[in-house]
Amino acid sequence: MNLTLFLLALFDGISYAALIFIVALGLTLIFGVMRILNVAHGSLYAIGAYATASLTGWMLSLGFAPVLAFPLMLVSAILVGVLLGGPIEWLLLRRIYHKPEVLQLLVTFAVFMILEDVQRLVWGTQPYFQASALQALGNVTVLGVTYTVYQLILLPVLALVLLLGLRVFLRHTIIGKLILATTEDREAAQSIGIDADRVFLFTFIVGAVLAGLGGALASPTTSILPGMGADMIVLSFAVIATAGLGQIEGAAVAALMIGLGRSFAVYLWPEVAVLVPYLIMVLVLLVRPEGLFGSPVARKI
Amino acid sequence: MTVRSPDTTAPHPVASHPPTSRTPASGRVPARHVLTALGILALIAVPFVVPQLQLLINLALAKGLAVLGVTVILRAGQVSFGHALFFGISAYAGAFLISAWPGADLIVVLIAGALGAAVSGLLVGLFVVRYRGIFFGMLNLAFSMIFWSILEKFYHYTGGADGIRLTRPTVLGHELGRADFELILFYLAIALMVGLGWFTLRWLASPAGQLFQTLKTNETRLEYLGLSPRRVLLSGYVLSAVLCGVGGSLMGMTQGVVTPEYVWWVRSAEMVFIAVLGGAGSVRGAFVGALVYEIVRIYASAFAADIWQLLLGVFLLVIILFAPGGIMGILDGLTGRARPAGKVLK
Amino acid sequence: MLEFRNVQASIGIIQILRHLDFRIAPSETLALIGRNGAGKTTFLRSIMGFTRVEGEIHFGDIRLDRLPPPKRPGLGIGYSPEDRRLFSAFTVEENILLPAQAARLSGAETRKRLDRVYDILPELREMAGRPAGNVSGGQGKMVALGRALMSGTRLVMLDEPFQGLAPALAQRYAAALRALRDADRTITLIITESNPSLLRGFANRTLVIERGEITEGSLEPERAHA
Amino acid sequence: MTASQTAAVPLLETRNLTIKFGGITAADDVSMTIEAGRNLAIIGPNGAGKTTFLNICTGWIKPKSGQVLFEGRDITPLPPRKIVARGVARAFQIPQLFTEHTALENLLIAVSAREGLRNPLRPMHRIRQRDEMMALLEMVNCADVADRLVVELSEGQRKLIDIAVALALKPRLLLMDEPTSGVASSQKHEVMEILIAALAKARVTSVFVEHDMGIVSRHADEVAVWNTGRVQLRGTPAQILAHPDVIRDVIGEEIA
Amino acid sequence: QDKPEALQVGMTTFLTGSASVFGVPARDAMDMMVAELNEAGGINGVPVRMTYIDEGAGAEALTSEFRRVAGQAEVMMAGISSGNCQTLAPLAEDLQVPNLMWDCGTQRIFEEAEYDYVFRTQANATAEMMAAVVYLLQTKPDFQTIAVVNQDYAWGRDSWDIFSNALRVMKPDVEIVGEFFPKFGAPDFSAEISRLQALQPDVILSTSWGGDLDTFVQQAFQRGLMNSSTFVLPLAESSLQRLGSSLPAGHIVGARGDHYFLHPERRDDADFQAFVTGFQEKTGSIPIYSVFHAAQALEAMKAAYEKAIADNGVDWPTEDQLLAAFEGLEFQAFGRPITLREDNQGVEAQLMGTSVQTGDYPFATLENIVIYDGAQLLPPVGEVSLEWIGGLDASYLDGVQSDSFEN
Ligand SMILES: Nc1ncnc2c1ncn2[C@@H]1O[C@H](COP(=O)(O)OP(=O)(O)OP(=O)(O)O)[C@@H](O)[C@H]1O
Ligand SMILES: Nc1ncnc2c1ncn2[C@@H]1O[C@H](COP(=O)(O)OP(=O)(O)OP(=O)(O)O)[C@@H](O)[C@H]1O
Ligand SMILES: [Mg+2]
Ligand SMILES: [Mg+2]
Repeated sequence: MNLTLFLLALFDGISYAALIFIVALGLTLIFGVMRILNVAHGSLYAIGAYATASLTGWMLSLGFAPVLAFPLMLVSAILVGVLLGGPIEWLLLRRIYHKPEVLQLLVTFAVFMILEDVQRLVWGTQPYFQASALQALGNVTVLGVTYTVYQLILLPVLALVLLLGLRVFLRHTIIGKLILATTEDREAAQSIGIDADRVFLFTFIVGAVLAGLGGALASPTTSILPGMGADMIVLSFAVIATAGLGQIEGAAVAALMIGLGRSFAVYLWPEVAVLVPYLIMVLVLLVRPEGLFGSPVARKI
Repeated sequence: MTVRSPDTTAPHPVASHPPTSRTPASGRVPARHVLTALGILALIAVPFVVPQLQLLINLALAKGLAVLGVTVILRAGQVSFGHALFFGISAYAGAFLISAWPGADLIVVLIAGALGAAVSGLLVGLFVVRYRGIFFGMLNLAFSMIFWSILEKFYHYTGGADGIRLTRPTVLGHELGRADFELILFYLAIALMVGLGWFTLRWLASPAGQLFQTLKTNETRLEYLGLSPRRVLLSGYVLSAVLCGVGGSLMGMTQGVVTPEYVWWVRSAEMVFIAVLGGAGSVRGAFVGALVYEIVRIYASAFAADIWQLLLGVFLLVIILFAPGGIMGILDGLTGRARPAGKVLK
Repeated sequence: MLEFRNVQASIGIIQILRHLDFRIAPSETLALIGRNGAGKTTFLRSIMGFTRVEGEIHFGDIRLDRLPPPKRPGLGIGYSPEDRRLFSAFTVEENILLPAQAARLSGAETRKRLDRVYDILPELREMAGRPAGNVSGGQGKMVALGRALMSGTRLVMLDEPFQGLAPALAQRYAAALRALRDADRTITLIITESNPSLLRGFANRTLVIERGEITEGSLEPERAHA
Repeated sequence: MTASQTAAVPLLETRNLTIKFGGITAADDVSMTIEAGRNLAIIGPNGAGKTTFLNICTGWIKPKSGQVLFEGRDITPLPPRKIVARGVARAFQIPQLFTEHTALENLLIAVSAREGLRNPLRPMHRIRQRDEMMALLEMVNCADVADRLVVELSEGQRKLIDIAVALALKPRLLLMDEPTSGVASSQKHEVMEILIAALAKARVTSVFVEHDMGIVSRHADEVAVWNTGRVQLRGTPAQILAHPDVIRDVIGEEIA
Repeated sequence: QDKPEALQVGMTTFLTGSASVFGVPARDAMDMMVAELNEAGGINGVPVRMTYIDEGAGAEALTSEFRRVAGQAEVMMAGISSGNCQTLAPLAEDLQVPNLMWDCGTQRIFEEAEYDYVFRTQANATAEMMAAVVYLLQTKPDFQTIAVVNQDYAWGRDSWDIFSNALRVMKPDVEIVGEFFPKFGAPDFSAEISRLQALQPDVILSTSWGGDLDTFVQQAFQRGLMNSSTFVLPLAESSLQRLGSSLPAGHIVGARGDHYFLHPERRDDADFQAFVTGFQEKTGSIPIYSVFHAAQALEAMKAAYEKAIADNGVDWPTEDQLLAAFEGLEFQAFGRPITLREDNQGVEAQLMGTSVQTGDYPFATLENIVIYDGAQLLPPVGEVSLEWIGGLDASYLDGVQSDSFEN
């Protein structure tokens, strides 16, 4: 593999990693704070994509400029977070926080099943494709290979912004601290005056917005069709487990490893490209049982 | 320094569903035993009374065995998203055996499958018992997905997504037609359900099984009782793999074909789903859950094909929110064997 | 200040508190004593809202039992749980500051309260920067106590605060709490303790709890037993 | 093993144990011997390293340097379970119990672990040792809650059951971390009385960390004082509890 | 035999999952056609009643549902997925219920076993790939290098096996420069596309379908890959409308049969036009090959019943009479007529074309259409596809009968 190919693989890996990172970010946030592995995250991702494609298509049909697709992505993400994420937490999850974790997980699994069918009822089975946002930004040619600006530059930059933003928010703002405290011990948090219900609702909505945003950002690069959420959810699970629980930086590194691993596999050994996320996960956990950035738990005896 | 396993950090461990079978040794036969016996009798009568349900129930029982495997793991407070792995390994072991040796005996196929599951359970287990919680679940998922990819990739050997056909095995040397063979499989499934279910119940109540269940609440103490939590988990893990494996073998022979779909993660999730539906941690619940699930699913997909998933999801939500003890919880409530409410906490 | 009107609490079908009917005046210091499992912790948890109760709990003119649990510390209630419940992701000082941050206190007020905590519990100052997850059992008790003092401006509830503390330290803290009460006559203290000797000359009222029922008592119950 | 040999080799010996956590020295050159058949109390200010000492002796934490010998054999590198298997049991400062099992089941599980009961078809509830375990519960005043789930018990009850679990292992050396803290004062003397008597009868050596000087003076044969990771003093209860440093740092003027 | 009240037919099709892009239109078409048929009096006065079974509901649900429905139905139609056909074909044989494999492609079924009750009313993977190879070699004989990007499951692998083996014997000098099997449902082909841009193959083959194909083509188009390489997309007929302007002119498109909403031989026929318009009105989309396959299955069934009735002079045939009628049956839906060979395999013509953006439609249509006669694209009865292909050589190309159309 020469330097050119190496760089090409690097670019591909980064842009792919950026997208899975954004999706995994919401998942790891929810998991980190609420200890719930939200299987419905995949559906929220898919619905974010569908909503963006529909809204953009509608906007274009009204004759607006394609760049307006970008604000619409944000709008879709927020709609997903508020209209779906909010009620899921508020009506369902809130009732089972005191129950075993596996029940919480299954509630999200049930929501996943429901939303899969809802998507099909609303958007049908035909794939959607709405790439005007991506076309609006044009292409760049690097080393004789053409890339879309959207994938090569916009996605990685956005991922970085989200990473830093969320990090600063959680570590350096008071709300962030209160969220972290609630994460560790819901009842103790309440006993010092933290409204854990609000924290959870807020977190879940933010996580859902991130899922929707992931879908919105993915929408111009992919066909949107039934089942797209299921694939994404498994991938993001792999990312957050590799990363270590609730680890935001870890998720970034894990997403990069998986993204790069995949793109290098395409160059070097295409047969294993599919296996890459799982192999990376097994290898990482073999060496670091708490995940890349996970830390051993505090003493208790 | 030694590190504590992540799962035991929940600040207030909360009791969930039946931790032990704390049946008081009273003289009269508990309603639960009577109901179980009636249920088994009803199943035995199925081929004569409602033959059209025979296949469905046969498949459900096969799946119920796999769910039983997942249930065992749940008792240790762990959730596996990859137990379909053993389901598939065993089914494929049977398929390879039959294609290498056409006309192999049913019992041989079953034993080969269980052995395959046991060996792979031991190997995978040696690795995954180091982890708890989501890591445990995800690593199981990873192994099942790796196996899934292998099945899809090496399609010259595995038939890829189309899978492998299992020609009908002989039964004690006899070649049978479909109807006879299916009847035998059906009763075999019932026998296995009764036998393995009984064994699992006894195992769970025995010291070994009780030790296994302590993993859910306190591994530190387990270590300070002089035992290795990993080894304790491994014992139950292998048992659960074998149970899944027997289910997989049965399923393969009943369907006549094995496909990579057998190990797909959604199938693993479905097993967990059924385990909770039946009553998380309940041995009988595994089978009751599987029967109810299959029936609901068949009828939902037959009469509301567009929204069967939606219906199933709603069904699950209703169970979790309103009957968290699962179907067994409801049944126990009806037969007055409700747990003291003190055990449902805070 | 704090008034219980026919309060009952049960967990599941087991009744744990029965017919609690009494008032605590401001500035009172109440000692709650009783055998293991008598219901002391449950009593405090019911004030915090972690145990569901029937009946009425009044705090000043507020119906406490109707208030969601996280709103209660905002009324000036501080609670130090028996099992510490520290936030291990934070340092000792951050743990102590969290109640102030949750209540969105001003910087000056936070500073003032923090100083008060350090005055009462000077050992905490040395541990301020250490991760709260690693402190020893007794140190953890101190942090929990400090954290309770942060939000407890009107009612401080301490569940076995001296458990696991070296006696020398326990005495010092008892004295400091006594001084705090003497300095601020609006504050109410409720302390559960299985070692009543520490509370002598401190509590001006003692309640004995037995199988969930409360009777007025004196601080020498175990003499009768011995 | 002859009597003279038993006397020659201390049951537990530590040599120059050292460990630091970040900047905190939790064990600083700790060398201790514990003779068989005695009850040693460990006292000291909070954070002095008492629990850490027990953690090292049972293999939970590995010292940075130094050795732990049990019956003359080096057990430093062993994990807790191997040490336990050699006859050391521990009760914890924060009770370590199987919270979704009943109190009695906790003991039955412990005894199953000790006896290595492996028959998968014999229910635990029917094992021979059931009565023996009920007696243990009786001893720690918890017979009335034998059939309650541990998660439903109060902190004090858990402490007592934790001790009973350690006893169920029939150890030769019993380490207890603040056995009476959280136990109501009306009960603790009684419980300790019975406990110490039972230990003596079964010839169990015990080491217990304690903050209650009443208990120490009554039940310890010897007292060791910990301070900032070091063994500051060692002697009989009478000597130690009267020592001015101890009064200042540990006991407090008021009680003394 | 007495006429039944209704002719019960069970059909398995994907109603959920990603393959529902084929399954749902096929069901919609079937409903439409059956309604028309029943309005016109059904089959000899007997109306047809359809029951659909979701192939996406998983193997257990599928087999038990199949059995339940087969218990009441006269004829079954299963299915779309090759894996499901592998399961259901032997089951139908055991249950002794006539089963029409209406859409699945695997060539293995009839090559590995003999069936009395199972018929395939369309071609199989071998015929489809052979047509693509032949068209490629005829329209672009000089290419030197090829790469493949197929979905990573049996269809993607099997089709590449057939294609590459055929290429090897007919044009041995071609170099295979890249073989990519991204996972089924992959959302992003950026890495593959970068790699392809670096490799610059003359031809890129992809037998993907549905969203995978759409994504791949869209991304390749956006990044200019379609300017430098010729794409061979044997299933792209089903994606034409969705791809819109992203499928530029000059790429090879196939249709798994002679299925095309502007079929050059059929587009002027009234029935064809009525069907296409009707379907478009009902669903808003042009009919795709799975729709045509459904039509073929229905026509085959109808033809068999009518033949059996006529041959035996009865009101309604017995099962044996019906099975006999299927032997060598000839029928026609909205393509060329199809015949069933003695191994029950359908012989179906194959249509290939080159994409062109004419402006008549907001998406690519086909030009340089060639329709290949089906018989020569299949191995002779009793032969296994890959072995048969191994024995071919370049002269095979000249023997394949075809008709060319400009558009
Ligand atoms: N979650 C629970 N479920 C059921 N019963 C409980 C629960 N928590 C406490 N109890 C019971 O309530 C009673 C009172 O418990 P509580 O913790 O209030 O006692 P306490 O007086 O604080 O005891 P201690 O001095 O040991 O801390 C006990 O008998 C206990 O078993
Ligand atoms: N795992 C650890 N990580 C970091 N620091 C630790 C750890 N364990 C103990 N320490 C520190 O070492 C010191 C000794 O702790 P230890 O628990 O042994 O004290 P102790 O004497 O038992 O105190 P107490 O009487 O309060 O229980 C404390 O300052 C504690 O914070
Ligand atoms: Mg208490
Ligand atoms: Mg300690």
